[in-house]
Amino acid sequence: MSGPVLAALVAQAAPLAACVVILFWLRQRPGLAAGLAILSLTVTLGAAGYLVAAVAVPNTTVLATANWLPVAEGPGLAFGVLLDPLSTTMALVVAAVTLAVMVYSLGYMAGDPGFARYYGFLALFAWAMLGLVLASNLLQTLVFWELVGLASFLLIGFWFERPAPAAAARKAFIMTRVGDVGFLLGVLLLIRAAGNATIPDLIAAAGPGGSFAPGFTELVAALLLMGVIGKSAQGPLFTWLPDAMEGPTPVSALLHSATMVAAGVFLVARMHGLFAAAPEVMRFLLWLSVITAIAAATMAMVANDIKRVLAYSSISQLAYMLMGLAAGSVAAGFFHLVTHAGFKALLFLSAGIFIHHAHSNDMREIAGHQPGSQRAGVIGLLAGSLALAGVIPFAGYFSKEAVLAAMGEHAGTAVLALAYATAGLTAYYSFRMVFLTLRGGSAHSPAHDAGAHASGHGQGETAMAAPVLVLAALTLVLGWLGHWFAVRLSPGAEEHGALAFGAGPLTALSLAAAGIALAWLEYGRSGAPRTGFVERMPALRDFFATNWYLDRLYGATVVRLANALSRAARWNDQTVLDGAGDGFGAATVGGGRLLARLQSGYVQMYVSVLVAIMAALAAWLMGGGRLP
Amino acid sequence: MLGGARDWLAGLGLGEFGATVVLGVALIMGFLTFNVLFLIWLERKVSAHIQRRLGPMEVGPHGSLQTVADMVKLLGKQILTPVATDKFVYILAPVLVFVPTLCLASLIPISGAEAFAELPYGLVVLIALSGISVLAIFMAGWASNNKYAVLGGMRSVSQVIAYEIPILLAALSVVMIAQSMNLREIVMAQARGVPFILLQPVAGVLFFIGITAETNRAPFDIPEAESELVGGFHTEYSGMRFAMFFFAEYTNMLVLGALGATLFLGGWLGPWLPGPVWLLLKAYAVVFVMIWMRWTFPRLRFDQLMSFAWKLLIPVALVNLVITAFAVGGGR
Amino acid sequence: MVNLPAVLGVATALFGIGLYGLLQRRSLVAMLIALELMLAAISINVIALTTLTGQDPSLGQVVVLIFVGVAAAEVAIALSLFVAIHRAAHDIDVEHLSELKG
Amino acid sequence: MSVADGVFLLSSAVALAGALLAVGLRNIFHNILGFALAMLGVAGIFASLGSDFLAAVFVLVYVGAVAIAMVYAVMLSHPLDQPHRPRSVPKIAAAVLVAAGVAGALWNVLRQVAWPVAVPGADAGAAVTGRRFLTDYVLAFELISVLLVVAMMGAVMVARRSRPGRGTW
Amino acid sequence: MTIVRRVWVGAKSLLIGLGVTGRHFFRKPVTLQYPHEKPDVSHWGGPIELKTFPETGTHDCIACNACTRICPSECIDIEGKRPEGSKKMRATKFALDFSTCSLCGLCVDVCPTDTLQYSQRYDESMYTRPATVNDLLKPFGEDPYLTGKLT
Repeated sequence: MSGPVLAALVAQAAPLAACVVILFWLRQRPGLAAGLAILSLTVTLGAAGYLVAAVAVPNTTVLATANWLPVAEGPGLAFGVLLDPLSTTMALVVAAVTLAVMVYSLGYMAGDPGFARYYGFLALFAWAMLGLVLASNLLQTLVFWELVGLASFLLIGFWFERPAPAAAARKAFIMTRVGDVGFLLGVLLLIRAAGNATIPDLIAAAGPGGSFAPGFTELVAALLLMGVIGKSAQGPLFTWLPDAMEGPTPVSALLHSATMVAAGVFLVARMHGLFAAAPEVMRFLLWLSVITAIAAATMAMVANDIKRVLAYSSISQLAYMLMGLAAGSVAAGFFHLVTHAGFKALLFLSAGIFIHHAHSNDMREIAGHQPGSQRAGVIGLLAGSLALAGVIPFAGYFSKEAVLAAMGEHAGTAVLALAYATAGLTAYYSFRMVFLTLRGGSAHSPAHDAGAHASGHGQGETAMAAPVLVLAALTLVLGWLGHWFAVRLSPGAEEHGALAFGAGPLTALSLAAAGIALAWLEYGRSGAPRTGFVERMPALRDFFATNWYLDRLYGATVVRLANALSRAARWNDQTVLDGAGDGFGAATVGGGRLLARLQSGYVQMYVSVLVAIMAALAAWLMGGGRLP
Repeated sequence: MLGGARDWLAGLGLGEFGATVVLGVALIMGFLTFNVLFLIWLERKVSAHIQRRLGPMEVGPHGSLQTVADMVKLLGKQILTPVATDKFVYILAPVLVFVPTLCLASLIPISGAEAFAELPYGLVVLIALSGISVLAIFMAGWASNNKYAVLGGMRSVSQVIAYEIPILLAALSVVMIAQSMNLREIVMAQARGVPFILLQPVAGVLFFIGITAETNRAPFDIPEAESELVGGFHTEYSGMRFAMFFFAEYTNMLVLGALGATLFLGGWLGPWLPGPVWLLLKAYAVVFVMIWMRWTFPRLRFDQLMSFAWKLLIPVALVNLVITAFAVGGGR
Repeated sequence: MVNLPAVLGVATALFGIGLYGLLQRRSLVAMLIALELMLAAISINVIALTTLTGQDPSLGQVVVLIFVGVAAAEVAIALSLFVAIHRAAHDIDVEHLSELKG
Repeated sequence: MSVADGVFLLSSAVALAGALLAVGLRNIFHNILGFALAMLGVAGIFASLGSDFLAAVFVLVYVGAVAIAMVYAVMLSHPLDQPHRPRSVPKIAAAVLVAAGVAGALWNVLRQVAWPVAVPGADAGAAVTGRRFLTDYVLAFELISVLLVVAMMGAVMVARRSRPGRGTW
Repeated sequence: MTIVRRVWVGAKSLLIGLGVTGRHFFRKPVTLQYPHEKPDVSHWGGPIELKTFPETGTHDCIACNACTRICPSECIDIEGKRPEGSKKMRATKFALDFSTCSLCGLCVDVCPTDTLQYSQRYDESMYTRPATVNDLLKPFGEDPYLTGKLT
């Protein structure tokens, strides 16, 4: 077993072991549980770092498999690890974010009665996610995909004794399941067509000169895309994500920055060869993601719950990643995934600091609790928002530019315009959030929290501040790695110029600046109205605030449809079937009364008749009789 | 000498096969009778010494003939059959308790060349047969038509079922190492290496606990817990029928002790002395420890007994089995 | 003596006895016993037909071991059902358990 | 007559006698004892056919476990103190008729088939069987293990007394 | 982890228990094989008896009845006779009822001639009620004072 394979196994085994040990034996020992979980993730992080270094050369791929289900014809299903720059980088990101969240949770979740269980679930989640990332086989991916779904269900519904998180967990689970049906079908079709599901084989089969018919590739790509849409909260299936904010804030940071929702994006990147062979699907994805991006941005503009703002921005940013991928650039999309992982985790974690401090998710209430006293939170929120808005030295700028540049080369004008508009809106809502949170008046007296919370927090705050500061520093660093990604992920190398200034970056930057300025005017400056232009238009505000009426739409359409169907069925029942039935029934009743005497309820009589008839039949057949 | 006896028997018109069978049964029965007398004496002596008494001293040197006297007393007692019993089952039960034990005794290899019956899957057969006596014990309890007896029988059944599993799993880990279910080959495997108790200490302990429970010995003597159940399943039995239960219990101790010696202590292997002697010495050592335990520990409560088996022994046995499997598999 | 017709005959007789029990007994447990007898008869046939006809004997062993596993599962479920039925209806006589008659 | 023949004759007699006791006696406990006897006989038949391992497994499973489980079920569900209801003659007649008919038909079929006759080979042994289980029949093997686990949990779930005011869990 | 500790502690305590009984097994039994060996009872005060003085070769009971008077159980019955030519009485009967005697020893303390002492007999047995009354003079036979052998 070569070094990288061993490292990959270690990276997966550590969190699994931690999870099992914690959930079975350490439920009553929170300190030990947290320590073990953090230790395991440290091991994983080390292993992932080694992997990145070991597989750093472009175009290296390590594929190690063991036979799993031998199939009579064809090579059968093998499972194992597939290591290339994409998966190893993703593994590193997952490990890093999970570790940051675990350290952060030491403070955030301190004293929670389910503390050990929480860490067990986090470890489970990390294992599932790593398994997904490193899987060599699409069926294996699917298995871990569902495990990720399970772990996120457990984490979102962590406070299951309250109705809202429980409902949110169910919603997340069921909505992602809708997409997974398509995914499962796609995988099954692929296995049937290709005889196995090893990813490189599938891509080879789908690519030019492969064995798949073009129509088949498109069908499979569309089916797989359904899973992606569900998991990455795109298109019509995103309403679960804002609701999923009912989970603990660190969980939101974990799920919605780098891991669970990014799984869909990762899948597209992983199977990019297959998707690229289905241009129609890619065009659909491009449009879908652009619309999702702008829709989510508008929704973020009117939300008052800080976590919902971040949730909508996650949807919007995920759409950006998919745009990059749909435009054909793995490097751009994946680069954005990595930077987004950093700054979105940062944003969630700093938001968590404020929430922990103010005991409220509402930005206006947070503003009343002296948010300025939370140094780490302020730094994190500012750095994260700058990155989200795409301001120049921060990570978000570079990756967003890479995406936009990729789109500039491959997409139409209308799409590009929408994407740029989204960039402006992003800047606006992110700074709306910053100003609403940090520059609120003093709705509450500051004395309230100084006494009430100072006692309980103390030591936990170091644990919460440390990851925030590390991530904030990272947002400054990550952006400069664009070249690295470009070289390793898109060896075609046409994106090398994407980092240069051109008309595109200037437009984006100026749009971002305009968005920030607008936010300043409406929320930031002293004496600002603190209501946005959208909020002054009630119809539009309601439209945005209710997810573009999507939940209502589901209610209306699904319920209407069901009602209409049942009305039709009733008519059918009462007139057609009953009419026939009554006549038929009357005739049957008489006969039935006679036959009912056979149905005595005595099992043994049934058995005798059954066996006797079988014996008679067998005798007849053996005697040369033939069935009619 | 044995050969001569067999030839003589064969000459009486029994044929080779018949002569072997007759001789084997006679030998085993004779030896087991002696063994029961000896074990009862040993139990009384050991218990006495643990309590710093002397035990029986009068009949024979150091009371060695005391149990013979007791046996004669039991033989002379009236055999009662309570009125409302299920007569056939009631009479059959003591016999059926005893017969499987007898079969078990014949399966254990007593030296490198000899066993009364040798089967390729001796271990499985042994464990399978020991399950029959459970049914017999329950028959005794049920046929007595006495609530204490039924309770004792039920308890015995649940206990033996629960403790058979760790026994089986412990034996299986030995089988894995020895790569055979034949008892002789298991011993031969120990001759090539070390006694398996050194390789499988956990399995050894589990096996020992299991056979202690299987023979209904303290601290697992729930089925006949006299302080709560009068006499348990043999409450209604008297005289020679009662003696049969006694007989079976002590024979079972020796046989399972010998099985433990075979599986874990190297069976007949040993320097200087002949094989059968070594086997007996080891078996009696195991039995001695069982007696020692009986006079040391108080009886468990029934729920403790069951949770001990299901929640501790079986998981430990399973883990041990898995580890053994990996060790054996990894060594190849 | 151990030849194919003899073994098959014994198995058939066993099967017939089991079938009779299944049809005649009222107690659910007794019916289960009868069912197990029939299953044992089938096992005998399988073994006989693999060993005495020159097939691979291990094939028959595999099949019968699978039977044993299925039978064990069946017994566990059936017996627990009987206990549950007894709890609900205070009776496990099939002739009394005929509430679903048409 | 070889030893195997003797074993076969004896075992067959035991099996059939046990089966008759198992279905013929009226006391359910006696039925179970008869069943155990029949299974011992079946194990003997296996042994005479050369499948020693299977014989041991049959004794282990049927006598050591199934019969005991039946005893448990009887203790938990049978009112043993109630008098037997009188037997219904038409039912017995019908059962005899059907059983005899089916057995006769089966025998007729089995008799007519021209089975290839071969000398029984050596016992395949547990090692070969085990290897086949883990290679050719691994799926069946896994399914059986899953089935047993599920059956065990199902049995617990079905038989446990649900406490009032609680769900099934 | 508690389960591991519980198992460890439990196993250890079982071993300690075995150790205790094991040690006892090898100690000398405290049982005495009674009919074959007699216990040492030199420290033990049994029922009273009359002392034999070496210089006279007989007891020195003067039938003063001090013991009869002090006896809480009233189990002593003494008769005496004055020998010819002597001032002191000599006992002719010293009946002690074992069934009522409580071995209190007051008679020993009160005896003016110190002729009463504890005996070391412990395996007395009797089969009838009258047999419980014993004349302590019986072992002495003829009284030398009364027969005039001594004065």
